[in-house]
Amino acid sequence: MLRNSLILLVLLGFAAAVFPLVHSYEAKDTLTGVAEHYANYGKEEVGAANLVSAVVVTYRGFDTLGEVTILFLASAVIGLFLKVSETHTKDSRSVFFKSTEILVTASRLLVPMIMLLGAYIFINGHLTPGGGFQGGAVIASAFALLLLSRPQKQFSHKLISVIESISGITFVFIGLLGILLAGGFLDNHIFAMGKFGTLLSAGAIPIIYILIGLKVGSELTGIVRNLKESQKVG
Amino acid sequence: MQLFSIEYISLVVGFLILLIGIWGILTRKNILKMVIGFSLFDTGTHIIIVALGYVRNKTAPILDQANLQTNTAQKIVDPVPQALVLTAIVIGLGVTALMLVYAMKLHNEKKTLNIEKYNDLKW
Amino acid sequence: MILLLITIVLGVVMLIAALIAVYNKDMKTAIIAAGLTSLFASVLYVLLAAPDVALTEASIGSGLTTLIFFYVYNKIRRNNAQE
Amino acid sequence: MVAPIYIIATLLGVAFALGLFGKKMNSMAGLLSVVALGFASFISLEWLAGFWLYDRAAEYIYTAGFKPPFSINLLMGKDEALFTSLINIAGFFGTVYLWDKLKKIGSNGYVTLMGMILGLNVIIMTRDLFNLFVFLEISSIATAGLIIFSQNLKTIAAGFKYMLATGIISGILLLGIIFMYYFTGTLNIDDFLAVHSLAVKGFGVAVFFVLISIVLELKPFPANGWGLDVYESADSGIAAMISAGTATASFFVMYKLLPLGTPQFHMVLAGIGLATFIGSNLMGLKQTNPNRLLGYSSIGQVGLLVTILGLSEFLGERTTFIAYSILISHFLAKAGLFWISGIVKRSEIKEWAVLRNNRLLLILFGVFIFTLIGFPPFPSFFGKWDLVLNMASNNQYFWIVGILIGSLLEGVYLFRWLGYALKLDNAEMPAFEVKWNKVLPIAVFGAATFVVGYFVSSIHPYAKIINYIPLAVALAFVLIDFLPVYVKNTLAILAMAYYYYYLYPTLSSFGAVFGAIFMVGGIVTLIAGYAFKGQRRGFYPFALMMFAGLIGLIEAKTTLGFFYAWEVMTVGSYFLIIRGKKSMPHALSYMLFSMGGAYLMLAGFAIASVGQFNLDMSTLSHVLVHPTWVFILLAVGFLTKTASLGLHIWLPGAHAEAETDVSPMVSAILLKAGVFGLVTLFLAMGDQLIGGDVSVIYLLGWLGAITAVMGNLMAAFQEDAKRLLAYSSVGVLGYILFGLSLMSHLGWLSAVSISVTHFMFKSLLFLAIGGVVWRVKTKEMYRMGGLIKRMPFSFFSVLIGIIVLAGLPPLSGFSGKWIFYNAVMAKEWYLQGALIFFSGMIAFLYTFRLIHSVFLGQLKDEHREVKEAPFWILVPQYMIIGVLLYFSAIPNSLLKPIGKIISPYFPTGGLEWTGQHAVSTYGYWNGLVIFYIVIAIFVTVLVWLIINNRKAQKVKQFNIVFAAERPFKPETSHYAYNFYAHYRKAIGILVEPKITGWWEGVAEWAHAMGDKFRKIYNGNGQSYLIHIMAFIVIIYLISFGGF
Amino acid sequence: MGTIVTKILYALLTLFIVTNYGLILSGVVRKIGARVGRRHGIRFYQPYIDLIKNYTFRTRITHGIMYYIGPVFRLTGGIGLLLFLPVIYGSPVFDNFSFAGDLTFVLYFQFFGVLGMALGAGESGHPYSALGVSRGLAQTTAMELPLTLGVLALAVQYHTLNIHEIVAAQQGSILHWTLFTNPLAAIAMMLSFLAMMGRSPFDVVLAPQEIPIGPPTEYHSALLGVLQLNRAIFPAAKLILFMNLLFGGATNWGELVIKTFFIYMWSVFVGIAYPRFRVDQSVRWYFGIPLLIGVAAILVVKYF
Repeated sequence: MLRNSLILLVLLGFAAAVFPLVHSYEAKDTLTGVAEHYANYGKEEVGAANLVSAVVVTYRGFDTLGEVTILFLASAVIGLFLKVSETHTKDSRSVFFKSTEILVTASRLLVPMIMLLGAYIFINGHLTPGGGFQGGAVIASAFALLLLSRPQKQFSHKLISVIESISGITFVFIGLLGILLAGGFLDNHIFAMGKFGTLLSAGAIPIIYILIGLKVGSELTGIVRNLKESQKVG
Repeated sequence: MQLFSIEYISLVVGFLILLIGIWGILTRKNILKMVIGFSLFDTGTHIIIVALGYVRNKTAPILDQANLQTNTAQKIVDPVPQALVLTAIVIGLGVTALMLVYAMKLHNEKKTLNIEKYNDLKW
Repeated sequence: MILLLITIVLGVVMLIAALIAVYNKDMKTAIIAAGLTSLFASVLYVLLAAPDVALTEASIGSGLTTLIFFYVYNKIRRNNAQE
Repeated sequence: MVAPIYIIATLLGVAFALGLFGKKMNSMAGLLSVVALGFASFISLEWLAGFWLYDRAAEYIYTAGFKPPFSINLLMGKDEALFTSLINIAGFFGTVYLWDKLKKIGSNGYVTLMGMILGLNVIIMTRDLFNLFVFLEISSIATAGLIIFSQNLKTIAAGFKYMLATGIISGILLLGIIFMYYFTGTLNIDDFLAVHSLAVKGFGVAVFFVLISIVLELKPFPANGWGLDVYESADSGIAAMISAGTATASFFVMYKLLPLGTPQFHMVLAGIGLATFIGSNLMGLKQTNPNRLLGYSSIGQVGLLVTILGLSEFLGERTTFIAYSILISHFLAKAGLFWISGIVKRSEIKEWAVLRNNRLLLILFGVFIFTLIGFPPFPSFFGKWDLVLNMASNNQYFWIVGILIGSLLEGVYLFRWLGYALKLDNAEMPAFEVKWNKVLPIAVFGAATFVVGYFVSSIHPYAKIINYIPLAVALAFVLIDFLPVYVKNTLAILAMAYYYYYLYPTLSSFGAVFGAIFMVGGIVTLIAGYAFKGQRRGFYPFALMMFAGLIGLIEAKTTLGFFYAWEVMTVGSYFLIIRGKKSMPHALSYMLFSMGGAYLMLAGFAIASVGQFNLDMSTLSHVLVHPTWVFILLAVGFLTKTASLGLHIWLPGAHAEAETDVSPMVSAILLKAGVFGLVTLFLAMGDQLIGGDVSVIYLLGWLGAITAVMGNLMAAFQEDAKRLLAYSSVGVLGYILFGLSLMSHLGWLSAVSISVTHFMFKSLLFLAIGGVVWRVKTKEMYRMGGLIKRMPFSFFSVLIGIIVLAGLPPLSGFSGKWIFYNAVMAKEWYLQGALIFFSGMIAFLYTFRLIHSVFLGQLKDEHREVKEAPFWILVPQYMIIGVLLYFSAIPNSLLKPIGKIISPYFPTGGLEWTGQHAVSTYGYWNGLVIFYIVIAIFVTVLVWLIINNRKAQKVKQFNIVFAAERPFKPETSHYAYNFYAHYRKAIGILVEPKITGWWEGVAEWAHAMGDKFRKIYNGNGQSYLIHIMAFIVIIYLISFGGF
Repeated sequence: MGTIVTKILYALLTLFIVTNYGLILSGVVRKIGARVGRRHGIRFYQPYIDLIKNYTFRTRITHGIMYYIGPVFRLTGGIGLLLFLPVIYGSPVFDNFSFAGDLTFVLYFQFFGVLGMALGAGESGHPYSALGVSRGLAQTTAMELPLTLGVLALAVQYHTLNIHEIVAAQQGSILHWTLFTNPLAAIAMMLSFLAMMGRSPFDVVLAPQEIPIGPPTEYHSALLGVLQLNRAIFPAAKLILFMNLLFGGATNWGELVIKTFFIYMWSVFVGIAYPRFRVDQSVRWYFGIPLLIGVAAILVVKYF
């Protein structure tokens, strides 16, 4: 009990530390600084309708590169952690429960729909809200549903890692192209800027987002698959 | 400083969830509960980030309508925190997934989820 | 004004869900409560004019995180049962 | 110049490509990643060369084609180039080291490693705060991955704690970043530096959160349990990467963000750093697991670096020099030590004796230990020197004391570990198998310490003028260590002789006298080296290193040169002493006392340098601030070397346990280094007063007198012959100290002449007794006896030695006593004079005991066939005897030149010489006439006795009047054990080892404190998190609570 | 060259006189001791007879070189001490070789003989001789402290270490003797004189009952003869030294005989009155009163 009250004390101290931050906060009425520049010149400089995607992919493209590396590292470490067996062992019963009839038929209908939605999200990343990450996550959830409904179905680990690597390498390659052809690493002017608002606009952003979508999708599926088939490592 | 505005409430709620998350981490002995505490801590931070980016009665930073495309600085919310929070959420996922796998492996070793049992490395 | 009301309600519900997630003995309800908090958070983001973030939070924050939680929880339960 | 962005592009590209490699192509993947890391190191080294040699301008790299703050930019400046090359080199050699382990793990392992190096590189180069957060996260996830390369309970638990801790820290960092963005509207570090003092209190708190999370990343003292577990459990190769890589990178981040903090926060930072440095070194005392011990030491060193950052406004532009020299030494040494630990794979530091199976690794282990602690010729020596000097110039004495105590504590456990490795027996331990890919990185880093050491000394303003030739010659002897003894011995003697010939004209005043003792003495004692057979590996480099240090003392023009030579001498002598069989504990106490003394001297020189234009030795004569303190510090520093009472406990063991020809070197020559130091100090600073009237030199006089008496008293009660001689050295050194503190012509004449004579008779005695011990294989005097019949030459040299030591008239010992009597009369220090005479009397006790128990009395059965001491040990003895007799017959050949040297400093009260007849103000003395008369009487009486007693019949050993009985066993009738039992009954209480007891008490207390502190780390991951949160709250309250 | 030869002849003359005086003195004192004990006592010339007896022994043994040379050291020490002392004040004839060494030299030269004796005794291999030597050395160190303090006080008082000048300063009336001008120093030195003479309270070194005759246990015949010769000269030399330092030296042999006789009687009287001390008792005793007196002597001289 003493320990909890001590922790409470520490938490109150932390709250007191955070209080001036909260206290001196009031909502701004106009954008200032960097955001103002992005807002006013985003359209000309990057040409993406969805300003957040513009910031994510081009302005702070290096962050996204870092971001993708994090997921890649996370799945690598998880792969490292769980000694995943290549061969499909007979007794890998479903983690949850025997998949029921309803789940199988529903999944047969839903899975393609979800995948279509995911693809739409990351293809139109620069126009509508969403982007590579969200699209990838949706696709991963589609695969998760697939895994739930058909536990004995086996994914080839090879395929997932190949997609992952290829999309990663191409992403870096596009970044390098940025140096050779355009202003700097990860600059999106390497491809035609196209007409603002249309599908093929904003230079490299859609291509990058597609790559990110594929990569994130495969990584998350990889993680889920590793969890499902990981042997009980003594 | 209006107390009752959307962003201030969400900021306060964000901090409260953050504190609850930390409380969960520091007091619960069960490892899974700690990881849950962690995900709450992350969610709280994300709420704060987005709340900070909010500009009163402005629309989302998507320039789909024509009128938004001229002097957009006065019409949209701050896109930068949203970009940052996007990355933060995915980082949160990566870290949480890794922690859960750690938790699973720890459970394999000593068949218990109580953090106090894992004190072989001390002094 | 209506938005203000909704935010307050959302805030309160999220706090309750967070407390359940921390204090509830049964792990399953705790995980679900955590998922709920992030779900309500994504709704809050929509209110705060951040659609991208809402979509991410919904799919990753509540969706995948909860999924992984359940995977691991069940594996641990099965592992426990085997002993 | 390849653009730095390619570092990131190659690392990332290869990381992603590794996914394509299947299970079978592991070695291919390994090769690819090594090539990638090699290319990255090449780029950063190329930039480093560009900056430091051709000093190019720093270069900004823009991403996304937009100017900052609108996009993320990276900087490749002079510092970034250095740090990225350190990281990449660590990565490259780390991968080479972990080659086989990575091959077992497969492509995921390579990916994690590449991810880690990539993360660290970007952390160093990035100028964007959020980008810093992202890549910090990458490196922490990669580290979490690296930890579980070897999957067992410990690594997984450590990994989990690591994840929890870094999770919270990065969460708080994110919070801080986002609020900084909210207040300033930008994320670029350069913009923050420009605007950093915003009126709003909130901004200050946001900056605080960012800075505190970076500090937590550096594992500060109370909140670093999680760091230690990682170091202990992780595979040593990984721990090397973490300790060398992550610590360097996070230090650089701290250095980058330092200007954001308020000056008050800097002081708090310095406080945290010092607490970490002292705390973790204190806890290091109790560690037995090598990796955990290295973890403590690594956290301690990072703490020291944080302190330096905190004190940067005191250190001014020297901060970078100091920080980088200490950082690079830490980087090289810590990586090397972890790698060696990876090869040795022992969980107990006592089992490291197995290291002796591989000579190269043992040498490298020693090199890394000395690099870590900051001995010359390694880089951190200059770093620590500048640090203490600059702090003294801002009279920040509190920090100096803290830093020196911390480094002393670190010295304790590191030298104890080195002692275990060198001396504990490793008979039953199976040897470890060594693969080239593990040894290569260690060897490269070992060589790098020397190269960097030389480079750092070449850019240091005062280090340039130190004469490195003697040290270089000593190190050169390492190369020819495989030659047989007689070749190396001749070479060493020739080198010494040539250097003495080369140096002689330049030596002036006391340098000439002490130069003669050091070099001529060195040559004489080296001659005894011919008696040894085989190669005697490891002796000559360190012997010459000691002599190089001694020569350096004389040649030193600057205080830095003096201190450099002093430390070189300590290193050389440490390795000489530890060669003895049972010498490990004594060598350890010797090194600790020397380090303590050296640090006092360092503080003394630092305070002396305040307000001076240069570091010349002459600055000691006009010290501007606290001259008394400078005097006391330096004096005590020198006294640790002359083993005055209280600081003497290391001497008996060190001299007694050393090898036959090392004992005379260490006892007769090395102690004179302290005397030379005192001479320079007394001449430069003259007398100092404490509190206006108490003269320090008066106190030193009393100390000298008491040491003389106690030293001789303790010598009288020793059973071990060499220990007896060692204590007698303590006595004579006390006598010399008293002579010097008389501060009069005669006082100094007696002190300096006694130091010369002491060198002669002490090396004579040690060589003779060494020869006896060599034959008889025991040092216990009561086990010997009657050896005059078997070893007459040794007997004669010991006889001459004790006559000179006791100061009996015909021989030169008496000259010192006579001059001394006059000096005491002149100075009117009668009571101390009487004490010194009493010590002279006690000299008779132990000299007789020595010669009686060893040579006279009954010859033991097992020694009936023992041969005379080896020829080459007798040769130097009889050379010395020749010189002694010459000086006894013609005393003014020694005393007049010394008198001439002293007279410029003490003109009045000298001796008038007419031929060999010396007249002083009080008495007169004619050495030559006395010598002739005594010899004449002796001869006449001898002749008269021979005439009367010509048919004397030699009787056998047991033919003695023993109550009409015939003693059968020599043991019963050899009266030697506890020879002065009755004397001990009378004044034995004076000689109880109270001082040793006190020092052991101090050591015990320190260990108990260490033990109490380390109980904080109770192994519970949750409590570590509570420590972190509590740490944040406390530091917040200190920084903002207005304490 | 001539002066050297004459100096040596004069020295030999002094040596002859003092040796005979020493022998007769020890004989007479033993006779007085006996007569006090109401015994007839030995003939006063008994020491001559012992000397001749030892030299005419037929069986001669030696235990080794050092054993052989030990007595030579001993006698050299005795003779040397005597020859470096100015025996008769003022007469060029009898101040022997005192021009070579001053008071410090004399103090230190005492030990030359002691060391020689110790080495010789050690070589003999007899445990009792070694025991005797250890007792002797321990006791002398204790005795030496008050002596040194006394001599220091004396030297400071007269501002010289030259024995001639000390004696010169004490000429004139009895009141000029150091005994009266510096009583504390004199007492301290006289107390340590007891142990120097090795008479009763401090004679554990030679302790006839316990160990035959201490260090020289194994010696006999010519070697013992040399030691006996020294036992005559060495005490006489010390008597002369104390006479010069404390009792105003002697201008002629008659005065010398009387003064030395009474100094010697001082140690005899104390010897008879007190039982024998063990070594640690004597060491502890010397660190008590005599040491304090010595320190007092120093302080007195230093500050007044």
